[in-house]
Amino acid sequence: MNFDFSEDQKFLGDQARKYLSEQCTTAEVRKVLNDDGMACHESLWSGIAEMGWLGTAIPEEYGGLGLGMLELCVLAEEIGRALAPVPFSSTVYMLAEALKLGGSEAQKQALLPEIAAGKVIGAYASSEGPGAPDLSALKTTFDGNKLNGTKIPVLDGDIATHALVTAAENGGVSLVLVDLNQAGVKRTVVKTLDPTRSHAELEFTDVAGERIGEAGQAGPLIDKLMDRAAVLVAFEQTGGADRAVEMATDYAKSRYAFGRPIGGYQAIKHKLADGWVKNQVARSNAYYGAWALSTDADELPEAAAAARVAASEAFWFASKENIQTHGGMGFTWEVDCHLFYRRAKLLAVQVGSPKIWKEKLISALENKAAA
Amino acid sequence: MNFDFSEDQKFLGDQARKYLSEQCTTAEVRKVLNDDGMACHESLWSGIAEMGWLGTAIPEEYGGLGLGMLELCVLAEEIGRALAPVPFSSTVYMLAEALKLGGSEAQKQALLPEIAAGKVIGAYASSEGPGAPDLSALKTTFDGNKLNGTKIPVLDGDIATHALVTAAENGGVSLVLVDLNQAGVKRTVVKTLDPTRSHAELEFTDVAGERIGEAGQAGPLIDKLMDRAAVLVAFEQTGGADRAVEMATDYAKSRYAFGRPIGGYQAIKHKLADGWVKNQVARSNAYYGAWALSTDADELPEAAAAARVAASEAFWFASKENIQTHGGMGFTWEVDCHLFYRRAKLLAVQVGSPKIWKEKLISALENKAAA
Amino acid sequence: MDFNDTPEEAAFRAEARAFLKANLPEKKQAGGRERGEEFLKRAKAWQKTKAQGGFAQITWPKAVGGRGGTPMQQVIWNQEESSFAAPTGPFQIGLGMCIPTVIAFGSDEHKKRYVPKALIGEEIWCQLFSEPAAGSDVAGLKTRAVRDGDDWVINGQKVWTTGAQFSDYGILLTRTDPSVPKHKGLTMFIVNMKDPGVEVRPIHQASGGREFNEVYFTDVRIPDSDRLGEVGAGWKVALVTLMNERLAVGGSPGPDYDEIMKFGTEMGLMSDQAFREKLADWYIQAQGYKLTKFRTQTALSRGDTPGPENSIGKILTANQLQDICNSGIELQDHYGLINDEELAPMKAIFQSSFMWAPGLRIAGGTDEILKNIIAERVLGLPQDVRVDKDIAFDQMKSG
Amino acid sequence: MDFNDTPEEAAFRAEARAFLKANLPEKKQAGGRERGEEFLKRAKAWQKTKAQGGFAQITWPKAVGGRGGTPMQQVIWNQEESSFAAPTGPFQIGLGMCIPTVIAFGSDEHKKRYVPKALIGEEIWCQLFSEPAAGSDVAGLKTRAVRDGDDWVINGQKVWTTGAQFSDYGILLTRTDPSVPKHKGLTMFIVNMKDPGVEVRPIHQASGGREFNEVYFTDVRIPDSDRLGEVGAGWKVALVTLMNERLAVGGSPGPDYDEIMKFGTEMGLMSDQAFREKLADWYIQAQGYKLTKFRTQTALSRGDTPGPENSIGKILTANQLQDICNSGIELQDHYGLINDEELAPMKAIFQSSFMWAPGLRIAGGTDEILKNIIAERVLGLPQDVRVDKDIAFDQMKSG
Repeated sequence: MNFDFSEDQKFLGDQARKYLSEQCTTAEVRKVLNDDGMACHESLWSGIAEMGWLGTAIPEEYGGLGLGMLELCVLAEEIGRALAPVPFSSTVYMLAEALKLGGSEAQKQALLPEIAAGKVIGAYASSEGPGAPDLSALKTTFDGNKLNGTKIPVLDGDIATHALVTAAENGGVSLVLVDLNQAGVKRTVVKTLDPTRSHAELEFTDVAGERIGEAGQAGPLIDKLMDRAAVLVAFEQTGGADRAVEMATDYAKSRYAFGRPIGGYQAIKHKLADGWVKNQVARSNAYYGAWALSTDADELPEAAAAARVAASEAFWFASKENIQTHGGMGFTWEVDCHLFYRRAKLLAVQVGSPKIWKEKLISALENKAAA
Repeated sequence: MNFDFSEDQKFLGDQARKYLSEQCTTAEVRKVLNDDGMACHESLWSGIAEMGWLGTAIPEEYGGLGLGMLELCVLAEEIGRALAPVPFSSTVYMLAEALKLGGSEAQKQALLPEIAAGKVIGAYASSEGPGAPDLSALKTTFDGNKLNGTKIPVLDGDIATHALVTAAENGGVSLVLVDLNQAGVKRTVVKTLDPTRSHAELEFTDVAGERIGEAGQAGPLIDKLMDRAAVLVAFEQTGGADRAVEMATDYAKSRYAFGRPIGGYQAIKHKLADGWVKNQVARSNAYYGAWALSTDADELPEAAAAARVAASEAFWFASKENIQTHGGMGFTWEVDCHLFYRRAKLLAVQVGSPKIWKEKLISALENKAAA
Repeated sequence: MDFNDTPEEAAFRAEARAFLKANLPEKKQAGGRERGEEFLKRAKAWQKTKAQGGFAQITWPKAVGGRGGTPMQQVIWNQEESSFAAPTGPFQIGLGMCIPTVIAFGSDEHKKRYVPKALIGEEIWCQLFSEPAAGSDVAGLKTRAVRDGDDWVINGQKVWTTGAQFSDYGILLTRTDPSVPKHKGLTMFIVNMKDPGVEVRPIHQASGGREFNEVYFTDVRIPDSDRLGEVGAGWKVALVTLMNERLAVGGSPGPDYDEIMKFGTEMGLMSDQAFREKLADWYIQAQGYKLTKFRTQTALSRGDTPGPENSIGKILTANQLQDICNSGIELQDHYGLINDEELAPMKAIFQSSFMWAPGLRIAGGTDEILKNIIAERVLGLPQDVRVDKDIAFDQMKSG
Repeated sequence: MDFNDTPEEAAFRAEARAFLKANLPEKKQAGGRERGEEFLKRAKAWQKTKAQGGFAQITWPKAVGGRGGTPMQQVIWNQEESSFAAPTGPFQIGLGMCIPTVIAFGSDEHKKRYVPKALIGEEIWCQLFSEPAAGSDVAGLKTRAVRDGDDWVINGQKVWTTGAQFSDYGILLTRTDPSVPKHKGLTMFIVNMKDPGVEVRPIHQASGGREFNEVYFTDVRIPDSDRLGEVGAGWKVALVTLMNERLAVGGSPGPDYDEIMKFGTEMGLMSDQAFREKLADWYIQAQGYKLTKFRTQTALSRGDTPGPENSIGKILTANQLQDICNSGIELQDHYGLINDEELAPMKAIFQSSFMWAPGLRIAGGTDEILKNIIAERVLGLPQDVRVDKDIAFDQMKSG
């Protein structure tokens, strides 16, 4: 048994952390936060493309590095830790992985090399309003050629070149690949709790698209895509949660009250210990998800769901108690606490809320018990 | 507005506390705990009868004191605080109140004076196995004359003279009053988590009984009886919870570790503060329940449910953290912590678990919103 | 135990309601926080009307302009006033905290000069205690006051000052002697907020808003006659202010169980047992808060003084607010991230309060400080070890 | 990242399994805790077989009777042994905690005399540290050892001693000098549990059982040659024992998510969304514990030494056990109170563990102490203020 990443994978993570700690300081993240016209950090995005991260898990024949999903997990953790304001998840976890899972040879050849080169930005467009989208009753429709409907919110929808759109077709659901640079696509930027990652409403009027997978039968493909994305997002959350606990810990060591560092009071000590414990639970579940993801194990559904829920809980706790530990300072715009609080919420809902994933987890366990 | 008990009611409570602190020390409670042959504390029971508490809320024309439900709430708190090992709730909250709510004049005349005099002990027999009994599908049956079936567990079932038994009749539920001193009644003592209050299995074979209320239509009567009992039990729980927090607080002041009282460490301080806060939430909700009970207000269902759930949560937290605060000492038989831990669990399930009451609460709020 | 007014209370309530009806429009809907010049003007006008009608500061003695009424009358007034669109915000700190301190420690001249104008809303007050390095540990403040002839010269910085931007006066806690232990070297002053050297800057909060302020003092001169209490007795004076603050904290300016129940009903969540059980928990907490306040009011009406028990309010409400907002957002799934009144359900009430909630857990005493207060002052548990107890302020470690 | 054995590990596993199969019956069902003479005899026999087969204490050097194997081999052995009905309980404390301390601090004579007999199960050891007034604060112990010629005379009382009733020897932490600060006046001894003056009394626990003991020492004489480590260096010796204890804590001797899921399925609760969501939380915690152990084992297999991180195990499992038992009972409603294996669902597993769980939150370090360990030793936060730091033990307040 070896329940850890390899030395090479850890080295990749260390390099990524070093790179991001220089190129993606919170000052850089704040540029996107403060500038409504800035939907993502373009030079960071270019840098990430140059580092080859976008093609990490894309096979070499499609222009990628041909590494595995474990390497992608390692990078996801660093992306999350750095609060990187780039469309990495939309492009890599969603678009590239969907193509790898269900794309035709032509689709792969057309897009995967472009993704690896940083020329294509993806978006996953499923939500149509408050509540988890019901894939069996979507209002957006596809008729084999034309897509019609409205998706809101779409993460990175205002800067993506291509979107994966869930749509009703033949009484089922199809996953439709759409080039967003065409007439009939209307994009409207949407204001969210985390302005460091842009969101848009996308309206489609008779827009051309092509399916990934079969007409009206994309359900299992979407489930698998979401399971895989859940693990990767869990690594982003784990990275963010770790850093929030570290940030709170550092502050608690240096901030004095009543003549002592506040980190010497048990109320703060135990709060931070609780955060650390939650982060370990998240990390261990994420590792299991990574194993299931990388080996395409039958356990992926429950492993992904557990990773997702544990990581959402950990980042939520860490980010809110980081503010609390900072006291009044933590509630100012200038101190970075709120960046984590905002991102924690984004990541908790971006591929479905923890509530949805708890249900998926129990369903998976029931299926297993029945098998 | 006057959201408190009156001076007279408080005086009654003070007198009861004084009496019980002398007559119902934990040494007395332990007599029942340690002696399997002792189902309740008989001399305490006689004393309570002599004090007139059993007839507190029984009208004078039936031999009671003719006081109100608020006075009974005050006494319930003291009974709970003292962990009194007597069939007070079964006799007073269940049997006497059922007779008051739905008994015929003959039934009231026959039993209420006997209850007030301490000559009759009641029991409420509804559970038939694991899980909340489904009143629409009881296995115990009544045909207008004869009762058949098995109830388990029945609190005070081994010492009661009379039981209220829920039974199926005409496709509905009836509430049947049974004299337990007759052939066809088999009692078997059942071992439970709280040996200071005895439980039995009751088997009925062609046993004579008479209804309280209409045949097959006792549902609303039972609901109301339970709502009223829930408030009274909530007062018992609040009393127990308060004493558990006090006990932990006292210990934390006197127990030293690392040269200081353990109550000086924030982990303990904040735990006890949390307990105190939960107890206030429980007390305030219990008071509201008392008001609704005493005025027979429309708000009784939600007030009773909220009181019940809050008090169950408070006593659970207080009793388990009382052990924790005592450390190893708290886990010994000789220290009283476990008496509270046991009683907390009994009271949490005796008139239906908190889960059932949460559902009742929300249903009541929905009904109110729909009205 | 009843929720009805006594005949006297009912008479007072009728009188209050009639007065309110005659002078204020009824509240249409719970709106956002109002701000701006126009609002301030309305607020001042209403305070004047209220004072002239004898309804400002009902429990204060008549001698200082109050009504000499009972605490229950104040409660009744507050209940009635809250159902009208009454612009009261700008006066809460001044009349609730500052002026009671002036009354307790000020000279006759102070009382004559400041109390009436505050009462009729002509002058607004703010409280200047917190500093960047002195939050929970208020007495660790560094703003210096140095004696210079008949004046004191003030230099330093205060923070989280509500209403500083429109205040005329403030009560200012300063350090006059750094060579003694921290609580012993403090002195309280009345400061004119319009004096040269006083600069108010809004704080950009994590929530994006700018409701609070920093206040900088640069060589501000305060005459010794505007001192409150003895030199070095500032902490004793501040405790009176803070005790009055405790009465003010609590209450949840955001969605509670009824809002999320309404939302859940709209979203078709009422068939979800998990949602129902959470709803039950929230209801019980909300009732716990509301009903505990009724118990406190009952005690006040009997003449009890408000004690440290009142810390319970904010502990109960701030965490619940954060939890409800978080759930309200997550139940909307990805859509819940949208923070736009036009798009998000219920005018984005969950999203906007989500960004406020962390501040509420800190303002007016953090969760941790409030639990300490309950543990020490209600339960009688030992104080935390105070390593700075007998150490001169300027010898103290401060990170 | 994989869950497969390396070829070497697979070979060792096969060897272990073959040995176990040849020597032990397979486990039928998780039973209660076995006790009594008969069990002890079987346990001793199995330990002997195991030692002779080279499987006792796999990571110990061959020189002291171990196998000189890897930590991963020990993990594999434990996994395999746990699927057989192996009676290992009585040796865990001796071989896991006491003998490693003897090896680290004992003389050559000690090692020759005690280690082999412990290893082959002939002699059982217990650990005598905790006292009624010294629980979390172990170093606050009062049991006195007074020098008398070549002997030390022991008087005092220990508590919560597992296995004292059937132990042959114990390691005993005593106070030899009360005039110095508490950590500095301690000395460790080997004590013969059969010596006159040693009296073992079972503790009647809150759960009703009597598994732990008090041990009274009345004028017990221990030769100075049975001292472990220097006089006054007992705390240093004890830390080695306690570090080994940390490896042993954790693990939940009671129902976990799978038992309550099975129960919920039988009870028809799987359609209840509230139950489903709680189940998800329990599963995630249980996985968190199990998988974190895998991570630790992976680190151990690389030669890392176990650190304070291991405190996480008991924090995760003890509270979850209490929560699951409570839920398991409440889901049975009133019937859940029945604590009778014949009547209650799943042989009353929820009820019996309900009474155990509070003890698990205390034994081997309370929740509070473990969180302090994580905060101080993992996160590097400051220690609690130690008011007793430089105070002579006999001058210390102790309530």
